[in-house]
Amino acid sequence: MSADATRRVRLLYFAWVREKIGLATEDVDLPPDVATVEALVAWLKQRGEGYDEAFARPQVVRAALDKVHVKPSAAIGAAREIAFFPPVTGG
Amino acid sequence: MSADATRRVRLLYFAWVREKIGLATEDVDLPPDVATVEALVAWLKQRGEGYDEAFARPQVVRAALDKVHVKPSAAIGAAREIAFFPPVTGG
Amino acid sequence: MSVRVQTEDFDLSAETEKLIGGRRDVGAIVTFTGKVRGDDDGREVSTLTLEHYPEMTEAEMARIEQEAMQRWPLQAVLMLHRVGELKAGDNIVLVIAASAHRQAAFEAASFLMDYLKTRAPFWKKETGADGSSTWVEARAEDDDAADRWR
Amino acid sequence: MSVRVQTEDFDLSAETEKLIGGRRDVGAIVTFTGKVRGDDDGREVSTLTLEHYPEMTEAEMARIEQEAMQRWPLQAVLMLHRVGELKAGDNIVLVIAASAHRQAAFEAASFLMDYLKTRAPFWKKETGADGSSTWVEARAEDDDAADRWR
Repeated sequence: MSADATRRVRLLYFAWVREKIGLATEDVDLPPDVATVEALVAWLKQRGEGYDEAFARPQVVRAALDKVHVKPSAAIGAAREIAFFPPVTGG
Repeated sequence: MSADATRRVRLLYFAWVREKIGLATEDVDLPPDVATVEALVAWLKQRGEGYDEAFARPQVVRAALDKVHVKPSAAIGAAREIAFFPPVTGG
Repeated sequence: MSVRVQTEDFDLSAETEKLIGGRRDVGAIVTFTGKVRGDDDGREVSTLTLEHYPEMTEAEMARIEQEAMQRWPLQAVLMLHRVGELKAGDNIVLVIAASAHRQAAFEAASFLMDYLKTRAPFWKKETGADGSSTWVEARAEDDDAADRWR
Repeated sequence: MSVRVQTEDFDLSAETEKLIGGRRDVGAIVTFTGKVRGDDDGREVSTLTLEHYPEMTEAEMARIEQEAMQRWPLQAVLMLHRVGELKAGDNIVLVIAASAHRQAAFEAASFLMDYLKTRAPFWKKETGADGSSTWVEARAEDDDAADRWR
Protein backbone atom coordinates (compact mmCIF):
# COMPACT_ATOMS: atom_id res chain seq x y z
CA MET A 1 0.00 0.00 0.00
CA SER A 2 1.61 3.31 -1.02
CA ALA A 3 1.85 6.19 1.44
CA ASP A 4 -0.84 8.24 -0.28
CA ALA A 5 -3.38 5.50 -0.98
CA THR A 6 -6.74 5.67 0.77
CA ARG A 7 -7.57 2.80 3.08
CA ARG A 8 -11.01 1.41 3.85
CA VAL A 9 -11.96 1.24 7.54
CA ARG A 10 -15.18 0.56 9.37
CA LEU A 11 -16.52 3.28 11.68
CA LEU A 12 -18.91 2.50 14.54
CA TYR A 13 -20.96 5.01 16.51
CA PHE A 14 -22.71 4.42 19.82
CA ALA A 15 -25.31 6.07 22.07
CA TRP A 16 -25.82 9.79 21.34
CA VAL A 17 -22.90 9.86 18.89
CA ARG A 18 -24.84 7.29 16.84
CA GLU A 19 -28.08 9.25 17.18
CA LYS A 20 -26.55 12.57 16.11
CA ILE A 21 -24.76 11.06 13.11
CA GLY A 22 -27.79 8.96 12.25
CA LEU A 23 -25.74 5.86 11.54
CA ALA A 24 -24.59 2.91 13.65
CA THR A 25 -21.81 1.95 11.27
CA GLU A 26 -20.29 2.91 7.93
CA ASP A 27 -17.28 2.02 5.81
CA VAL A 28 -15.13 4.97 4.73
CA ASP A 29 -11.99 5.43 2.69
CA LEU A 30 -9.49 7.14 4.96
CA PRO A 31 -7.48 9.84 3.15
CA PRO A 32 -3.74 9.25 3.54
CA ASP A 33 -3.25 12.42 5.61
CA VAL A 34 -5.70 11.23 8.30
CA ALA A 35 -3.23 9.45 10.53
CA THR A 36 -4.57 9.92 14.06
CA VAL A 37 -7.91 9.62 15.82
CA GLU A 38 -8.14 13.38 16.27
CA ALA A 39 -7.36 13.95 12.58
CA LEU A 40 -10.16 11.53 11.75
CA VAL A 41 -12.54 13.47 14.01
CA ALA A 42 -11.64 16.72 12.24
CA TRP A 43 -12.19 15.06 8.87
CA LEU A 44 -15.55 13.59 9.96
CA LYS A 45 -16.78 16.95 11.29
CA GLN A 46 -16.68 18.31 7.71
CA ARG A 47 -18.89 15.55 6.38
CA GLY A 48 -22.18 17.02 7.54
CA GLU A 49 -24.22 18.63 10.26
CA GLY A 50 -24.81 15.42 12.21
CA TYR A 51 -21.08 14.71 12.40
CA ASP A 52 -20.37 18.30 13.35
CA GLU A 53 -22.89 18.06 16.18
CA ALA A 54 -21.67 14.68 17.37
CA PHE A 55 -18.12 16.01 17.65
CA ALA A 56 -19.06 19.53 18.82
CA ARG A 57 -17.09 18.86 22.01
CA PRO A 58 -14.48 16.46 20.60
CA GLN A 59 -12.80 16.00 23.98
CA VAL A 60 -16.02 14.39 25.27
CA VAL A 61 -16.20 11.71 22.60
CA ARG A 62 -14.17 8.58 23.32
CA ALA A 63 -12.57 6.33 20.71
CA ALA A 64 -11.50 2.72 20.36
CA LEU A 65 -9.24 1.18 17.71
CA ASP A 66 -10.06 -2.46 17.02
CA LYS A 67 -11.96 -2.60 20.35
CA VAL A 68 -9.25 -1.07 22.53
CA HIS A 69 -9.65 2.35 24.18
CA VAL A 70 -7.27 4.97 22.75
CA LYS A 71 -6.48 8.65 23.26
CA PRO A 72 -7.26 11.25 20.55
CA SER A 73 -3.58 11.45 19.66
CA ALA A 74 -3.37 7.72 18.91
CA ALA A 75 -2.12 6.72 15.46
CA ILE A 76 -4.77 4.84 13.51
CA GLY A 77 -2.09 2.59 12.06
CA ALA A 78 -3.47 -0.63 10.64
CA ALA A 79 -6.73 -0.57 12.64
CA ARG A 80 -9.73 -1.94 10.70
CA GLU A 81 -12.46 -0.77 13.08
CA ILE A 82 -12.69 2.64 14.69
CA ALA A 83 -15.46 3.35 17.20
CA PHE A 84 -16.68 6.65 18.66
CA PHE A 85 -18.87 6.90 21.73
CA PRO A 86 -19.70 9.01 24.79
CA PRO A 87 -18.10 8.28 28.18
CA VAL A 88 -19.41 4.89 29.27
CA THR A 89 -22.26 4.65 31.78
CA GLY A 90 -22.78 0.96 32.42
CA GLY A 91 -22.68 -0.89 35.70
CA MET B 1 -28.90 -4.57 100.34
CA SER B 2 -26.13 -3.61 102.74
CA ALA B 3 -22.64 -2.81 101.48
CA ASP B 4 -21.13 -6.00 102.77
CA ALA B 5 -23.86 -8.43 101.73
CA THR B 6 -23.07 -11.05 99.14
CA ARG B 7 -25.02 -10.89 95.89
CA ARG B 8 -26.00 -13.77 93.65
CA VAL B 9 -24.97 -13.50 90.01
CA ARG B 10 -24.93 -15.92 87.11
CA LEU B 11 -21.59 -16.66 85.46
CA LEU B 12 -21.34 -17.97 81.90
CA TYR B 13 -18.27 -19.47 80.25
CA PHE B 14 -17.72 -20.05 76.55
CA ALA B 15 -15.37 -21.94 74.22
CA TRP B 16 -12.06 -22.95 75.87
CA VAL B 17 -12.86 -20.96 79.02
CA ARG B 18 -15.89 -23.23 79.43
CA GLU B 19 -13.83 -26.33 78.68
CA LYS B 20 -11.08 -25.50 81.16
CA ILE B 21 -13.51 -24.62 83.96
CA GLY B 22 -15.69 -27.59 83.07
CA LEU B 23 -18.90 -25.64 83.41
CA ALA B 24 -21.06 -23.65 80.98
CA THR B 25 -22.81 -21.69 83.69
CA GLU B 26 -23.00 -21.40 87.48
CA ASP B 27 -24.61 -19.15 90.05
CA VAL B 28 -22.23 -17.68 92.63
CA ASP B 29 -22.53 -15.38 95.63
CA LEU B 30 -20.28 -12.43 94.95
CA PRO B 31 -18.36 -11.29 98.05
CA PRO B 32 -18.90 -7.58 98.72
CA ASP B 33 -15.26 -6.71 98.01
CA VAL B 34 -15.44 -8.10 94.45
CA ALA B 35 -16.49 -4.93 92.71
CA THR B 36 -14.89 -5.12 89.25
CA VAL B 37 -14.50 -7.68 86.50
CA GLU B 38 -10.78 -8.06 87.21
CA ALA B 39 -11.45 -8.54 90.93
CA LEU B 40 -13.93 -11.27 90.02
CA VAL B 41 -11.30 -12.95 87.83
CA ALA B 42 -8.80 -12.91 90.72
CA TRP B 43 -11.44 -14.36 93.04
CA LEU B 44 -12.39 -17.08 90.53
CA LYS B 45 -8.74 -18.07 89.98
CA GLN B 46 -8.60 -19.20 93.63
CA ARG B 47 -11.58 -21.51 93.26
CA GLY B 48 -9.71 -24.37 91.61
CA GLU B 49 -7.25 -25.55 89.03
CA GLY B 50 -9.64 -25.27 86.08
CA TYR B 51 -10.38 -21.63 86.92
CA ASP B 52 -6.69 -20.91 87.40
CA GLU B 53 -5.92 -22.40 83.98
CA ALA B 54 -8.80 -20.62 82.27
CA PHE B 55 -7.57 -17.27 83.58
CA ALA B 56 -3.84 -18.06 83.32
CA ARG B 57 -3.51 -15.14 80.89
CA PRO B 58 -6.32 -12.95 82.25
CA GLN B 59 -5.72 -10.25 79.65
CA VAL B 60 -6.74 -12.75 76.94
CA VAL B 61 -10.13 -13.57 78.44
CA ARG B 62 -12.92 -11.19 77.47
CA ALA B 63 -15.93 -10.32 79.59
CA ALA B 64 -19.50 -9.14 79.13
CA LEU B 65 -21.86 -7.71 81.76
CA ASP B 66 -25.49 -8.43 80.97
CA LYS B 67 -24.52 -9.18 77.34
CA VAL B 68 -22.46 -6.04 76.75
CA HIS B 69 -18.68 -6.14 76.21
CA VAL B 70 -16.72 -4.54 79.07
CA LYS B 71 -13.10 -3.93 80.01
CA PRO B 72 -11.47 -5.73 82.99
CA SER B 73 -11.67 -2.53 85.03
CA ALA B 74 -15.46 -2.28 84.61
CA ALA B 75 -17.53 -2.12 87.79
CA ILE B 76 -19.86 -5.09 88.11
CA GLY B 77 -22.53 -2.84 89.56
CA ALA B 78 -26.00 -4.35 89.41
CA ALA B 79 -25.21 -6.81 86.58
CA ARG B 80 -27.03 -10.15 86.92
CA GLU B 81 -25.10 -12.07 84.26
CA ILE B 82 -21.34 -12.04 83.81
CA ALA B 83 -19.79 -13.92 80.90
CA PHE B 84 -16.16 -14.87 80.24
CA PHE B 85 -14.89 -16.02 76.86
CA PRO B 86 -11.88 -15.99 74.49
CA PRO B 87 -11.53 -13.37 71.77
CA VAL B 88 -14.35 -14.00 69.31
CA THR B 89 -13.68 -15.88 66.07
CA GLY B 90 -16.97 -15.88 64.18
CA GLY B 91 -17.67 -14.60 60.71
CA MET C 1 -12.82 -16.21 35.40
CA SER C 2 -15.84 -15.48 33.33
CA VAL C 3 -17.58 -12.57 31.58
CA ARG C 4 -21.06 -12.47 30.08
CA VAL C 5 -23.35 -9.98 28.35
CA GLN C 6 -26.97 -11.06 28.13
CA THR C 7 -30.53 -9.77 27.85
CA GLU C 8 -31.94 -12.32 30.34
CA ASP C 9 -32.09 -11.80 34.08
CA PHE C 10 -29.70 -13.66 36.38
CA ASP C 11 -30.05 -15.46 39.69
CA LEU C 12 -27.55 -14.64 42.43
CA SER C 13 -27.52 -18.10 44.02
CA ALA C 14 -27.39 -19.96 40.72
CA GLU C 15 -24.49 -17.85 39.43
CA THR C 16 -22.58 -18.19 42.70
CA GLU C 17 -23.14 -21.95 42.79
CA LYS C 18 -22.07 -22.30 39.15
CA LEU C 19 -18.91 -20.30 39.83
CA ILE C 20 -17.70 -21.94 43.05
CA GLY C 21 -20.03 -24.81 43.93
CA GLY C 22 -18.18 -27.75 45.44
CA ARG C 23 -14.91 -25.88 45.97
CA ARG C 24 -13.41 -26.24 49.43
CA ASP C 25 -10.74 -23.56 49.09
CA VAL C 26 -13.07 -20.53 48.94
CA GLY C 27 -13.61 -18.77 52.28
CA ALA C 28 -15.10 -15.47 51.14
CA ILE C 29 -17.52 -14.54 48.37
CA VAL C 30 -18.49 -10.94 47.70
CA THR C 31 -21.26 -10.21 45.22
CA PHE C 32 -22.36 -6.87 43.83
CA THR C 33 -25.76 -6.51 42.20
CA GLY C 34 -26.64 -3.26 40.45
CA LYS C 35 -30.33 -2.52 39.93
CA VAL C 36 -32.43 0.02 38.04
CA ARG C 37 -33.72 2.63 40.48
CA GLY C 38 -37.19 4.03 39.93
CA ASP C 39 -35.93 7.49 40.72
CA ASP C 40 -32.72 8.99 39.36
CA ASP C 41 -32.07 12.11 41.43
CA GLY C 42 -35.69 13.15 41.42
CA ARG C 43 -36.54 12.06 37.88
CA GLU C 44 -38.93 9.13 37.65
CA VAL C 45 -37.54 6.38 35.45
CA SER C 46 -39.92 4.00 33.73
CA THR C 47 -37.43 2.13 31.52
CA LEU C 48 -33.68 2.00 31.13
CA THR C 49 -32.19 0.90 27.81
CA LEU C 50 -28.69 -0.54 27.85
CA GLU C 51 -26.68 -0.28 24.63
CA HIS C 52 -23.23 -1.79 24.26
CA TYR C 53 -20.39 -2.39 21.82
CA PRO C 54 -20.54 -6.13 21.16
CA GLU C 55 -17.21 -7.95 21.38
CA MET C 56 -15.48 -4.91 22.84
CA THR C 57 -17.57 -5.23 26.03
CA GLU C 58 -16.50 -8.85 26.51
CA ALA C 59 -12.89 -8.04 25.61
CA GLU C 60 -12.79 -5.09 28.01
CA MET C 61 -14.47 -7.03 30.84
CA ALA C 62 -11.95 -9.84 30.34
CA ARG C 63 -9.10 -7.31 30.57
CA ILE C 64 -10.60 -5.89 33.79
CA GLU C 65 -10.89 -9.38 35.29
CA GLN C 66 -7.35 -10.20 34.27
CA GLU C 67 -6.14 -7.10 36.07
CA ALA C 68 -8.07 -8.05 39.23
CA MET C 69 -6.64 -11.59 39.14
CA GLN C 70 -3.14 -10.11 39.00
CA ARG C 71 -3.77 -7.77 41.93
CA TRP C 72 -5.56 -10.10 44.35
CA PRO C 73 -5.38 -13.82 45.16
CA LEU C 74 -8.79 -14.67 43.68
CA GLN C 75 -10.12 -18.15 43.12
CA ALA C 76 -13.01 -17.15 40.90
CA VAL C 77 -14.46 -14.04 39.30
CA LEU C 78 -17.65 -13.38 37.36
CA MET C 79 -18.78 -10.21 35.59
CA LEU C 80 -22.23 -10.33 34.04
CA HIS C 81 -23.94 -7.34 32.44
CA ARG C 82 -27.42 -7.14 31.00
CA VAL C 83 -28.34 -5.19 27.86
CA GLY C 84 -31.64 -4.22 26.27
CA GLU C 85 -34.67 -2.70 27.89
CA LEU C 86 -35.00 -2.86 31.67
CA LYS C 87 -37.47 -1.41 34.14
CA ALA C 88 -37.22 -0.08 37.70
CA GLY C 89 -36.24 -2.82 40.14
CA ASP C 90 -34.62 -4.97 37.44
CA ASN C 91 -31.09 -6.31 37.79
CA ILE C 92 -28.44 -4.65 35.58
CA VAL C 93 -25.10 -6.04 36.60
CA LEU C 94 -23.57 -8.77 38.73
CA VAL C 95 -20.00 -9.06 39.93
CA ILE C 96 -18.75 -11.96 42.04
CA ALA C 97 -15.28 -12.22 43.58
CA ALA C 98 -14.22 -15.31 45.55
CA SER C 99 -11.06 -15.65 47.59
CA ALA C 100 -9.68 -17.49 50.62
CA HIS C 101 -9.99 -14.31 52.71
CA ARG C 102 -12.53 -11.54 52.87
CA GLN C 103 -10.38 -8.47 52.25
CA ALA C 104 -9.24 -9.65 48.82
CA ALA C 105 -12.83 -10.49 47.87
CA PHE C 106 -14.17 -7.09 49.00
CA GLU C 107 -11.41 -5.09 47.35
CA ALA C 108 -11.54 -7.03 44.11
CA ALA C 109 -15.33 -6.73 43.80
CA SER C 110 -15.13 -2.99 44.43
CA PHE C 111 -12.29 -2.64 41.91
CA LEU C 112 -14.17 -4.67 39.28
CA MET C 113 -17.21 -2.39 39.62
CA ASP C 114 -15.15 0.81 39.49
CA TYR C 115 -13.38 -0.34 36.34
CA LEU C 116 -16.54 -1.71 34.77
CA LYS C 117 -18.22 1.67 35.30
CA THR C 118 -15.44 3.61 33.59
CA ARG C 119 -14.04 1.24 30.96
CA ALA C 120 -16.63 -1.26 29.71
CA PRO C 121 -18.52 0.17 26.69
CA PHE C 122 -22.11 0.25 27.95
CA TRP C 123 -24.43 3.24 27.72
CA LYS C 124 -27.69 3.85 29.54
CA LYS C 125 -30.69 5.70 28.17
CA GLU C 126 -33.45 6.58 30.60
CA THR C 127 -37.06 6.91 29.57
CA GLY C 128 -39.08 8.89 32.08
CA ALA C 129 -42.69 8.44 33.13
CA ASP C 130 -43.58 11.22 30.63
CA GLY C 131 -42.09 9.25 27.71
CA SER C 132 -39.08 11.50 27.18
CA SER C 133 -35.68 9.87 26.81
CA THR C 134 -32.26 11.03 27.88
CA TRP C 135 -28.77 9.49 27.83
CA VAL C 136 -27.37 9.07 31.31
CA GLU C 137 -24.29 11.25 31.79
CA ALA C 138 -21.04 9.83 33.08
CA ARG C 139 -20.29 10.89 36.64
CA ALA C 140 -16.96 12.42 37.65
CA GLU C 141 -17.11 10.47 40.91
CA ASP C 142 -16.95 7.23 38.94
CA ASP C 143 -13.66 8.37 37.41
CA ASP C 144 -12.45 9.33 40.87
CA ALA C 145 -13.43 5.91 42.20
CA ALA C 146 -11.51 4.18 39.41
CA ASP C 147 -8.50 6.44 40.02
CA ARG C 148 -8.20 5.08 43.58
CA TRP C 149 -6.71 1.87 42.16
CA ARG C 150 -3.91 3.43 40.11
CA MET D 1 -32.54 -4.19 59.38
CA SER D 2 -32.44 -7.75 60.48
CA VAL D 3 -30.20 -10.18 62.39
CA ARG D 4 -30.48 -13.96 62.64
CA VAL D 5 -28.62 -16.86 64.22
CA GLN D 6 -29.59 -20.28 62.92
CA THR D 7 -28.35 -23.84 62.41
CA GLU D 8 -29.91 -24.17 58.93
CA ASP D 9 -28.20 -23.18 55.71
CA PHE D 10 -29.30 -20.05 53.84
CA ASP D 11 -29.93 -19.19 50.21
CA LEU D 12 -28.34 -16.04 48.84
CA SER D 13 -31.09 -15.23 46.34
CA ALA D 14 -33.92 -16.00 48.75
CA GLU D 15 -32.42 -13.82 51.49
CA THR D 16 -31.76 -10.96 49.09
CA GLU D 17 -35.26 -11.18 47.65
CA LYS D 18 -36.82 -11.28 51.12
CA LEU D 19 -34.79 -8.24 52.17
CA ILE D 20 -35.35 -5.96 49.18
CA GLY D 21 -37.68 -7.66 46.73
CA GLY D 22 -40.04 -5.21 45.04
CA ARG D 23 -38.19 -2.10 46.22
CA ARG D 24 -37.45 0.46 43.50
CA ASP D 25 -35.11 2.67 45.51
CA VAL D 26 -32.24 0.18 45.85
CA GLY D 27 -29.48 0.60 43.27
CA ALA D 28 -26.68 -1.44 44.85
CA ILE D 29 -26.63 -4.67 46.83
CA VAL D 30 -23.43 -6.09 48.25
CA THR D 31 -23.45 -9.54 49.81
CA PHE D 32 -20.70 -11.27 51.73
CA THR D 33 -20.78 -15.04 52.19
CA GLY D 34 -18.25 -16.69 54.49
CA LYS D 35 -17.62 -20.39 53.99
CA VAL D 36 -15.74 -23.17 55.78
CA ARG D 37 -12.47 -23.83 54.00
CA GLY D 38 -11.20 -27.39 53.82
CA ASP D 39 -7.71 -26.21 54.58
CA ASP D 40 -6.81 -23.71 57.30
CA ASP D 41 -3.21 -22.70 56.64
CA GLY D 42 -2.12 -26.22 55.84
CA ARG D 43 -4.26 -28.05 58.38
CA GLU D 44 -7.04 -30.15 56.87
CA VAL D 45 -10.40 -29.32 58.43
CA SER D 46 -13.14 -31.92 58.45
CA THR D 47 -15.70 -30.13 60.64
CA LEU D 48 -16.07 -26.69 62.16
CA THR D 49 -18.22 -26.25 65.25
CA LEU D 50 -19.68 -22.82 65.90
CA GLU D 51 -20.53 -21.94 69.50
CA HIS D 52 -22.17 -18.67 70.47
CA TYR D 53 -23.61 -16.71 73.38
CA PRO D 54 -27.35 -16.78 72.75
CA GLU D 55 -29.11 -13.41 73.05
CA MET D 56 -25.82 -11.54 73.25
CA THR D 57 -25.03 -12.51 69.64
CA GLU D 58 -28.33 -11.06 68.42
CA ALA D 59 -27.95 -7.99 70.65
CA GLU D 60 -24.40 -7.36 69.46
CA MET D 61 -25.28 -7.91 65.80
CA ALA D 62 -28.16 -5.46 66.18
CA ARG D 63 -25.79 -2.88 67.69
CA ILE D 64 -23.36 -3.40 64.78
CA GLU D 65 -26.18 -2.94 62.24
CA GLN D 66 -27.37 0.15 64.06
CA GLU D 67 -23.91 1.64 63.81
CA ALA D 68 -23.72 0.88 60.08
CA MET D 69 -27.15 2.48 59.52
CA GLN D 70 -25.90 5.63 61.23
CA ARG D 71 -22.72 5.78 59.15
CA TRP D 72 -24.09 5.03 55.67
CA PRO D 73 -27.37 5.73 53.85
CA LEU D 74 -28.54 2.12 53.81
CA GLN D 75 -31.97 0.94 52.77
CA ALA D 76 -31.66 -2.59 54.13
CA VAL D 77 -29.19 -4.69 56.06
CA LEU D 78 -29.10 -8.37 56.97
CA MET D 79 -26.64 -10.23 59.18
CA LEU D 80 -27.15 -13.98 59.41
CA HIS D 81 -24.78 -16.34 61.22
CA ARG D 82 -24.96 -20.11 61.43
CA VAL D 83 -24.09 -22.11 64.55
CA GLY D 84 -23.59 -25.81 65.21
CA GLU D 85 -21.52 -28.29 63.25
CA LEU D 86 -20.45 -27.39 59.73
CA LYS D 87 -18.20 -29.05 57.18
CA ALA D 88 -15.80 -27.80 54.50
CA GLY D 89 -17.63 -25.89 51.77
CA ASP D 90 -20.59 -25.04 54.04
CA ASN D 91 -21.85 -21.49 54.46
CA ILE D 92 -21.08 -19.81 57.81
CA VAL D 93 -22.17 -16.22 57.55
CA LEU D 94 -24.13 -13.89 55.28
CA VAL D 95 -24.10 -10.11 55.29
CA ILE D 96 -26.21 -8.03 52.90
CA ALA D 97 -26.06 -4.24 52.55
CA ALA D 98 -28.38 -2.38 50.17
CA SER D 99 -28.13 1.28 49.24
CA ALA D 100 -28.93 3.67 46.42
CA HIS D 101 -25.24 3.79 45.45
CA ARG D 102 -22.49 1.23 45.37
CA GLN D 103 -19.85 2.84 47.57
CA ALA D 104 -22.11 2.91 50.64
CA ALA D 105 -23.12 -0.71 50.06
CA PHE D 106 -19.49 -1.88 49.68
CA GLU D 107 -18.21 0.05 52.68
CA ALA D 108 -21.09 -0.95 54.93
CA ALA D 109 -20.80 -4.65 54.07
CA SER D 110 -17.07 -4.55 54.74
CA PHE D 111 -17.62 -2.69 58.03
CA LEU D 112 -20.34 -5.15 59.12
CA MET D 113 -17.99 -8.09 58.55
CA ASP D 114 -15.05 -6.43 60.33
CA TYR D 115 -17.22 -5.66 63.36
CA LEU D 116 -18.92 -9.05 63.30
CA LYS D 117 -15.51 -10.73 63.34
CA THR D 118 -14.29 -8.80 66.36
CA ARG D 119 -17.43 -8.13 68.42
CA ALA D 120 -20.13 -10.76 67.91
CA PRO D 121 -19.69 -13.60 70.43
CA PHE D 122 -19.11 -16.62 68.18
CA TRP D 123 -16.28 -19.12 68.57
CA LYS D 124 -15.02 -21.67 66.09
CA LYS D 125 -13.60 -25.07 66.92
CA GLU D 126 -11.91 -26.99 64.13
CA THR D 127 -11.80 -30.76 64.01
CA GLY D 128 -9.04 -32.04 61.74
CA ALA D 129 -9.03 -35.08 59.50
CA ASP D 130 -7.19 -36.93 62.31
CA GLY D 131 -10.03 -36.28 64.78
CA SER D 132 -8.17 -33.77 66.96
CA SER D 133 -9.94 -30.53 67.86
CA THR D 134 -8.61 -27.04 68.36
CA TRP D 135 -10.18 -23.67 69.03
CA VAL D 136 -9.51 -21.20 66.25
CA GLU D 137 -7.39 -18.29 67.48
CA ALA D 138 -8.41 -14.71 66.94
CA ARG D 139 -6.27 -12.97 64.34
CA ALA D 140 -4.60 -9.63 65.02
CA GLU D 141 -5.38 -8.59 61.44
CA ASP D 142 -9.11 -8.80 62.22
CA ASP D 143 -8.62 -6.27 65.02
CA ASP D 144 -6.63 -4.10 62.63
CA ALA D 145 -9.40 -4.35 60.06
CA ALA D 146 -12.00 -3.27 62.63
CA ASP D 147 -9.75 -0.41 63.77
CA ARG D 148 -9.90 1.09 60.26
CA TRP D 149 -13.43 2.31 61.00
CA ARG D 150 -12.68 4.20 64.21
